[in-house]
Amino acid sequence: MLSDRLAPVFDEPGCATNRAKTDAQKKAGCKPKGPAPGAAAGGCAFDGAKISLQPIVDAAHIVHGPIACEGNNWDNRHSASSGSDLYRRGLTTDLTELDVIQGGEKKLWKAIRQAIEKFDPPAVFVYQTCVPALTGDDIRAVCAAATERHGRPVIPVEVPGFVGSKNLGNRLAGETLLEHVIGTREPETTTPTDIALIAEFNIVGDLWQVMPVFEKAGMRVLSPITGDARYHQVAQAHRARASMVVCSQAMVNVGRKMQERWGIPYFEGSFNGVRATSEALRTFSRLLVEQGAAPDLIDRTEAVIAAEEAEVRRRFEPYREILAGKRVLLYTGGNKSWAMVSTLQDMGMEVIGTSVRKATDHGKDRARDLLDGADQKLFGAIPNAEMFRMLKDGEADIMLSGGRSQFVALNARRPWLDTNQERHHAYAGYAGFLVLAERIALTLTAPIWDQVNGPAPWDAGDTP
Amino acid sequence: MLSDRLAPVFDEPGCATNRAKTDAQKKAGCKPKGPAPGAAAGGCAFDGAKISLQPIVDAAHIVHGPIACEGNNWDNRHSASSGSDLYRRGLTTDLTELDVIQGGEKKLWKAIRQAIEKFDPPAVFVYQTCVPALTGDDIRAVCAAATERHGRPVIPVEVPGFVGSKNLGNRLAGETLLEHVIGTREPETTTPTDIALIAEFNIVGDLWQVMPVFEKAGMRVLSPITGDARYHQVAQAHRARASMVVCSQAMVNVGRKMQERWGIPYFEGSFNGVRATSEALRTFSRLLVEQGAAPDLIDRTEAVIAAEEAEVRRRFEPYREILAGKRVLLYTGGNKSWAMVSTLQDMGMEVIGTSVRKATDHGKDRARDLLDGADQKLFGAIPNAEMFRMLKDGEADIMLSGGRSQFVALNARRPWLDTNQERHHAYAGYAGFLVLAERIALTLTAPIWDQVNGPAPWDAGDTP
Amino acid sequence: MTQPETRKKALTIDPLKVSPPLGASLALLGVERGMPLLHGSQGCTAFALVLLVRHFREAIPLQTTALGEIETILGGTDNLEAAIRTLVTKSKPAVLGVCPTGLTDTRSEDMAADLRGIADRLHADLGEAWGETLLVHAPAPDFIGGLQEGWGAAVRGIVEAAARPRPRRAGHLTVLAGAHLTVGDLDALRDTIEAFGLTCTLLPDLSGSLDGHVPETWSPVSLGGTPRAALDDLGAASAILAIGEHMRPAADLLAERCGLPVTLLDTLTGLRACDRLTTVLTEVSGRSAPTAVRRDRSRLLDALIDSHFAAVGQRVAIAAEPDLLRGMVTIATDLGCRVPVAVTSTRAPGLEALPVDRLIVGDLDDLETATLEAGGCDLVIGPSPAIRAAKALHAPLIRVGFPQVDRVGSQHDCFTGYRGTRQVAFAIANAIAESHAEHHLRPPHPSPVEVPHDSDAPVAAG
Amino acid sequence: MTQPETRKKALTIDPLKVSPPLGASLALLGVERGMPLLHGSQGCTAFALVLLVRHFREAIPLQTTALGEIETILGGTDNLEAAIRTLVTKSKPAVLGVCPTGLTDTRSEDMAADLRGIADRLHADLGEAWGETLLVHAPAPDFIGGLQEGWGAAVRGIVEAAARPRPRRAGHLTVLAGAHLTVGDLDALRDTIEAFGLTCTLLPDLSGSLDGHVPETWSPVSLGGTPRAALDDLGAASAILAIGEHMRPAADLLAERCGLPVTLLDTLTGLRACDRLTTVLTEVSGRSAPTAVRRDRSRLLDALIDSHFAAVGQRVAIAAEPDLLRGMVTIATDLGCRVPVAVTSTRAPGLEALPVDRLIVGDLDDLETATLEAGGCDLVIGPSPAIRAAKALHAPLIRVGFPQVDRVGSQHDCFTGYRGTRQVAFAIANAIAESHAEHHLRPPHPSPVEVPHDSDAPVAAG
Repeated sequence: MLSDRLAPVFDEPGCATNRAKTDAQKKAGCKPKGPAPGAAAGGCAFDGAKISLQPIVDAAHIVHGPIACEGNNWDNRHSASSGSDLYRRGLTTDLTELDVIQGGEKKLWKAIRQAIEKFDPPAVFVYQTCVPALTGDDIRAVCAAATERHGRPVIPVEVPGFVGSKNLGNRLAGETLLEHVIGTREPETTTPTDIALIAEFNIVGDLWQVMPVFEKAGMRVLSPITGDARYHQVAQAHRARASMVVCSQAMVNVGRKMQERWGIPYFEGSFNGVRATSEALRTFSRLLVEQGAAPDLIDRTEAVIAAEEAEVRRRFEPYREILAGKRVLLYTGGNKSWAMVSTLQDMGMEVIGTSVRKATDHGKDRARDLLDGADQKLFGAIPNAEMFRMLKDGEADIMLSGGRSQFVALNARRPWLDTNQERHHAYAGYAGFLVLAERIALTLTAPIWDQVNGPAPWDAGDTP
Repeated sequence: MLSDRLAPVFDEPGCATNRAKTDAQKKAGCKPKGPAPGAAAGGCAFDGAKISLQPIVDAAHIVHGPIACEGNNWDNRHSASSGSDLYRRGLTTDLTELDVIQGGEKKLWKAIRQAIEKFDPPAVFVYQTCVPALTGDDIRAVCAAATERHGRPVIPVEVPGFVGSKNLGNRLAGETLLEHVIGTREPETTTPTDIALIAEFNIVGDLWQVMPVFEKAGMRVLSPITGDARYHQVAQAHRARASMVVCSQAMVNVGRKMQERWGIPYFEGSFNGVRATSEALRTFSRLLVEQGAAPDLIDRTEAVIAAEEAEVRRRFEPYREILAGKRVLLYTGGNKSWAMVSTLQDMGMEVIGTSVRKATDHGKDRARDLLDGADQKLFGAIPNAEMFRMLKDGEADIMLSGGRSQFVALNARRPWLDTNQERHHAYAGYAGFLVLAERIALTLTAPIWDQVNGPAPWDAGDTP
Repeated sequence: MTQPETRKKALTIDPLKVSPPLGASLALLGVERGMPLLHGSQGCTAFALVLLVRHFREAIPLQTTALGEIETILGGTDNLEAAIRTLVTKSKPAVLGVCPTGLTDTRSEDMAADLRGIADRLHADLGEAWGETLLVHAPAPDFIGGLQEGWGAAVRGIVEAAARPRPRRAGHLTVLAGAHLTVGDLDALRDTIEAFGLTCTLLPDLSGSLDGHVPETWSPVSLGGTPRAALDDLGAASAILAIGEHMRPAADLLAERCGLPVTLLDTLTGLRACDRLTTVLTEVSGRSAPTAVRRDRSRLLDALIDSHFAAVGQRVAIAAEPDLLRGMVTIATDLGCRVPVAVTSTRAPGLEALPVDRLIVGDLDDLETATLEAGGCDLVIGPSPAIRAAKALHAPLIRVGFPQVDRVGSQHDCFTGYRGTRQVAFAIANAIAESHAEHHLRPPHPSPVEVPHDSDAPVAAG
Repeated sequence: MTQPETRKKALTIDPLKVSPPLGASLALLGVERGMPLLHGSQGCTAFALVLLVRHFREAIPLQTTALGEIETILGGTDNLEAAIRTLVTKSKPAVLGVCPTGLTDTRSEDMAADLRGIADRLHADLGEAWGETLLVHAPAPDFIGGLQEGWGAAVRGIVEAAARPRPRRAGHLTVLAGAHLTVGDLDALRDTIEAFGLTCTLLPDLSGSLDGHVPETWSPVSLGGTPRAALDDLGAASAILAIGEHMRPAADLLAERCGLPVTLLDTLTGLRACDRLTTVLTEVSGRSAPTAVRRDRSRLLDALIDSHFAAVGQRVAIAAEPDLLRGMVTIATDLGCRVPVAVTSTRAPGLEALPVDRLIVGDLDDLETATLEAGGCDLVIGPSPAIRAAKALHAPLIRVGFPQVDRVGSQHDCFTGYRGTRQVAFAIANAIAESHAEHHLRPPHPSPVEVPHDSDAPVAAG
């Protein structure tokens, strides 16, 4: 029964939401209270799991369900690949009424075979969705048999949307990796500076902006989980010497359990901005040295940090004046809630508020500190109408958020920049800081804002 | 004085128009009577010369004149190149009022230098146009000096538009080649089957459709004049063993003078259609053997002809039924006037008339023979209104002509196919026969003709 | 006659289809102050929402009943009622459309009965506060068809909920507009109708709601679209004009309810289809076609002639939902192109009459592989994701249909009517010509090595 | 302020310019039953004719005085008279426009005097047979400027020949339309003017003559265009609206002749330009802007927002004649693009105000080389021959201006007015996005070698 496997996930001790609870609350698990019908937004557990696993670029990702689950959804993420683009194909069993009546296991079995014949992937992920979960398709059994038959991992990801939120799906994906993938393969070689990056999904190439810096410092990303990953890289993650959980709520269970099982120390960090990036590098170097890496790693890392920060300062100059004092409304989630605040402040901008809806307690604290303890600048969910008013009234010069809230800003005719997964530019690390500064500067100074906010001829007053 | 150099050209003995004249007429030269102001069509001498020489793909072609001569005109020909595309660049001195007042020689001198510095061409052709001819720029002197200075041929082409027709320009281009180019370079190697093709301009790749056939028969095109030619290939034309003048009026002087000077036999022929192509191959093989090539060339050529003709017959089958009995109005010039007639008849089509405006006497005779002596099917210039009427009345199923008359057919809502230089398909040789058949079939059967000729809803009668 | 094939394969690769409830939602967004409510888990709404946003680049009001595990197992009626209550009281939509999803369909809930019960209870409970909200049931199962089927079901649902017998209204048309019509198409259709001195109600009318205009206020429901009042008067017309085979169920129901004659035009692309529209409008209006329409027809004739040169004999592979496919096949073949492969989303009536070599009910991988099998093509016509097939086939892509996520302004494309047909004819000819221009004036095989210009070359003696 | 540079070079490489007499001819083709006559050698006409045909794909009436060597030396007046006589008697044009060429300019013939003499003689000689032909002198020397200068000269010539004081006519505009307006632009402009309840005379009006319609008969002169009768009534308007700086001479002359106020709008591309037009039309009509215009403006705002995402910070190199350049630079920079290089055909008033890094009076080779020097660009905007520069710069090309010889239907492009500005904004954003899509989701440098999947790989012990 699915719920049996869900309970431990809800009980995640690494979860900040959970840690803050009374025992009674804990008993109920850290499952947030159900979303309100008619007033909800956000994806489902399947959505979260797919986001987390799909960046494994050489695997086949088969969605077992009706057309809605993949037809409305395939190739809509901006995870980037340096090789295979199999992960971008939309693979689904596209269940029909007949499949529902007769059961979809046989169709799934054939679909797996077809995917393997056509693409010869190193592994197949099979996503269970609501309808076949309801009708009782046993995808665990199908996947086990297919693994046997095809001589490669065929991995069930049991995430029907109805079991919960996108965030839950992230964690279920993590559980899936822990159960089926991580530790199933040994690396060809290991080094004392091998690391794993958890929940860094290489959105439009974020990962590629930090990779060169790790290389300069002498660290090797043994296992990206899962951005631009090959399946075998995830499978060998257990040989990393330290790991970082990049998006704090997503897949924190992976970091914690890798520590439990293989003694790999982990920390929560971010590549958002210069300060966070330097901090992440420092923490890694410290942990690696603690794990036995040569102690000069720390000095090498500091040297890299110093050089990179100096370079950023130099190249930031052209943007300084444009950005200075500009007011930002930040509406994002996870540890971007605080990391972006520090980033924007480093750019000389004023953050008038940040949403901490999806942030951990730790994250909220950091955001509060950055905003001089001004609790009124920490928002939960802002209703669209209120957000529209804030922007229309000019309380902010620009909003940074995800695609869903963009039209609030745009309809209020205020500059907006995508900082979530649909953006077209990578903002990670030192290089990304400069890209972000450039994009903000370009957006703020685009002449269209004057134009769209100017009066229409019929509003100018001097015409009939 | 320019006219001094023009007289011999007007007196071309190879010119059919001329041969038919009385002595008195001959005295006036073969210059056609001047075009009628307000009722003329066609290009000027500069136009004709440029058409003839521009296909030399690796040369720089500089037009010395005001913007009209090149700005309205560059890269408007469909001569194809297998290499350099320098010939497609629009190079001009773009004379201003000041240049006209001060004289343009110095500007031309600089322009030549710039062209050589930028493109490093093996040769430069400089075209004299009306305005600098009128103001007296001495391009001969400039070119001679530039040849000296730059160590490569800089060749004056004295063809101000006012000296006459496009056809005259073709011949002046031929004279230029005879005076400055042909015979100035020896080939690396020669063979007894080296040939020259004169006035074949490789329109959309015509040449490439016949080259493989020559190769199969064991003949080598030593010198294409000038389609897809490199300058050095034209310069070594005097070592050809036989030549063919492909477009009978254009550059017949080149064939004749090459015969005079170097004893190279020539003939007038065509690659339009199967019969003409086979005839050209036969003539070449006969001439080459007469010039000393191994006698088995004739048998080899016959074998190639037999094989190619059989292949054409086989591949023509799909079009036979579509084309059978369709009536064509042919409005073209040169030896296409007759060669196309035979081609279309070979396709099973009925030629209801052909324009012999620009044909030689010989060509007119051939056309008359092909049309069973029906003189009424040999047209001169047809006024547009009359042509429109013929087509509108359905006297022809399709018109084949050049771009200028296309709108007569199209406005009459009749199928039309471009058979002149602006076409997008090559119709030469055996391969071209099949391409032409395909294009005619596709054009005739395009559903739009039914549509554009159908009644509008308001003409259907049953609506108000 | 080409019978549609369904490829025997368990694995769909790169679906052409989107889900019918997405189509139903979109239709509901074409009604003023409309609000679609997807009855399913949150993801059903989230995926549809994201895709609609990526295509239209507009705010998309779309809600969910947010079914969890318990409701999924025990039944979701309570969630449905709660959602409707919340929306009616908070957002006050003029039309609230309930779209079941695969999840609720699978449980075989008797949604229609549930909805009646909910409406009764809420009416009683809320009284005046219920307002003018029209509750619409838009049953479009996830399992049958795609966007156009869902759209058709939603429009039928609106007719079911709103249409009542009304006195005929001369000179007015009720137009049931299919999912294959863009905002640009709808603008053009309305202009044409008005050029004949007629007025019309478009249902749905995305040209007022998802046309990309910048509103002055924030709205939780759709802005623009078919006015609420017009829904009560769907029967107050002189005739019904339905565009697209998939509008037939809605048109038939409306005709039955209101006793109006129906004209159904399956496409508005291509000269003949435009002529049919002209004939219908001439008949309904009793007026001869106005000068502007005649001029546009004459310009189209010229465009067909100009375009056929590049198009005749070229091979065009097309992927689109059935009614859009019909229009695209029509114009491509009118221009003399051949369609070696057409891929569509479902078996729909009349498809077998399309002049294509192969018609496959399948996915975008079928488009690619079947066209490769058939020897390739010169042009692909399809939605944005067909770019992969186009690249594999080394052919340009003309984007039509849904979704178009990699460009802006697609909703303003107009490929119907005399003008729109002209535009698509030009687009086809230009795409083919531009693609072939790469090879124009270049040899058919690798070029011979250039002989370099060298000044030491032997020069003739004399 | 960017001062236009003229590159010091004797050799023009790939001209952007065409000849002014070609422009003059084209303007004359925008008059009903117009007939341009180029006074020069046959080639002058042949080249212009071929290029016009390749661009418009329509029959182009264009004649020549066919000067030979003797006439060139001794003077071509006899040929001119013979040509006019032939044309007036045979083709009976409503407007016969005489365009001198470089050849006749160089001889400094006093064309104006010659023409007066010829007209007098022929009038006397032909009497009634002269008919209604209006003889126009369109002096546009080959040596100064390009198409738009010739066009402007021809329109001024028409005004000179035809305009007389007339009673004002309320609610009517005389619109002097610049050479940068396409058929699509003219259609849109007329629609907008009429939306305000005004009527207008467009001079010239290519939208009636070179719009691509299929005529029922063959005509030796232009079909459609500004009606002959309207030329007599150019002054019977409430105001003159001139579009394009190059229409100023014609507008000033017309204003002087007829005492009408002139509004000159140098471009109709870009929100501000469209707003100016709206303001003018509001003033002239005394009416507030109609709903459709307001809607189009709102849609444009949305389009600007949607398009700026892909456009901000991108680099656009532009080659166009001055007034077209102005519009293209305006919309590109409005969207946040940078224009590292703009190339134009002549020094025209006001160009120094354009927000570009470099403005070169030059050719398409300047476009390519100067843009390369400046570090390349993301998009090229220019006429068809700019494709070479675009390819060299690895950038897409948006085709505008003249000539566009490699596509059909270019005359129906509309890049002016609220709608047209929307279209060009979308075109810019989409061209850039499509070009960048090649690299989207791909690493910035060569990809690491794929580790192949092999079943023999070491597997973890536990």
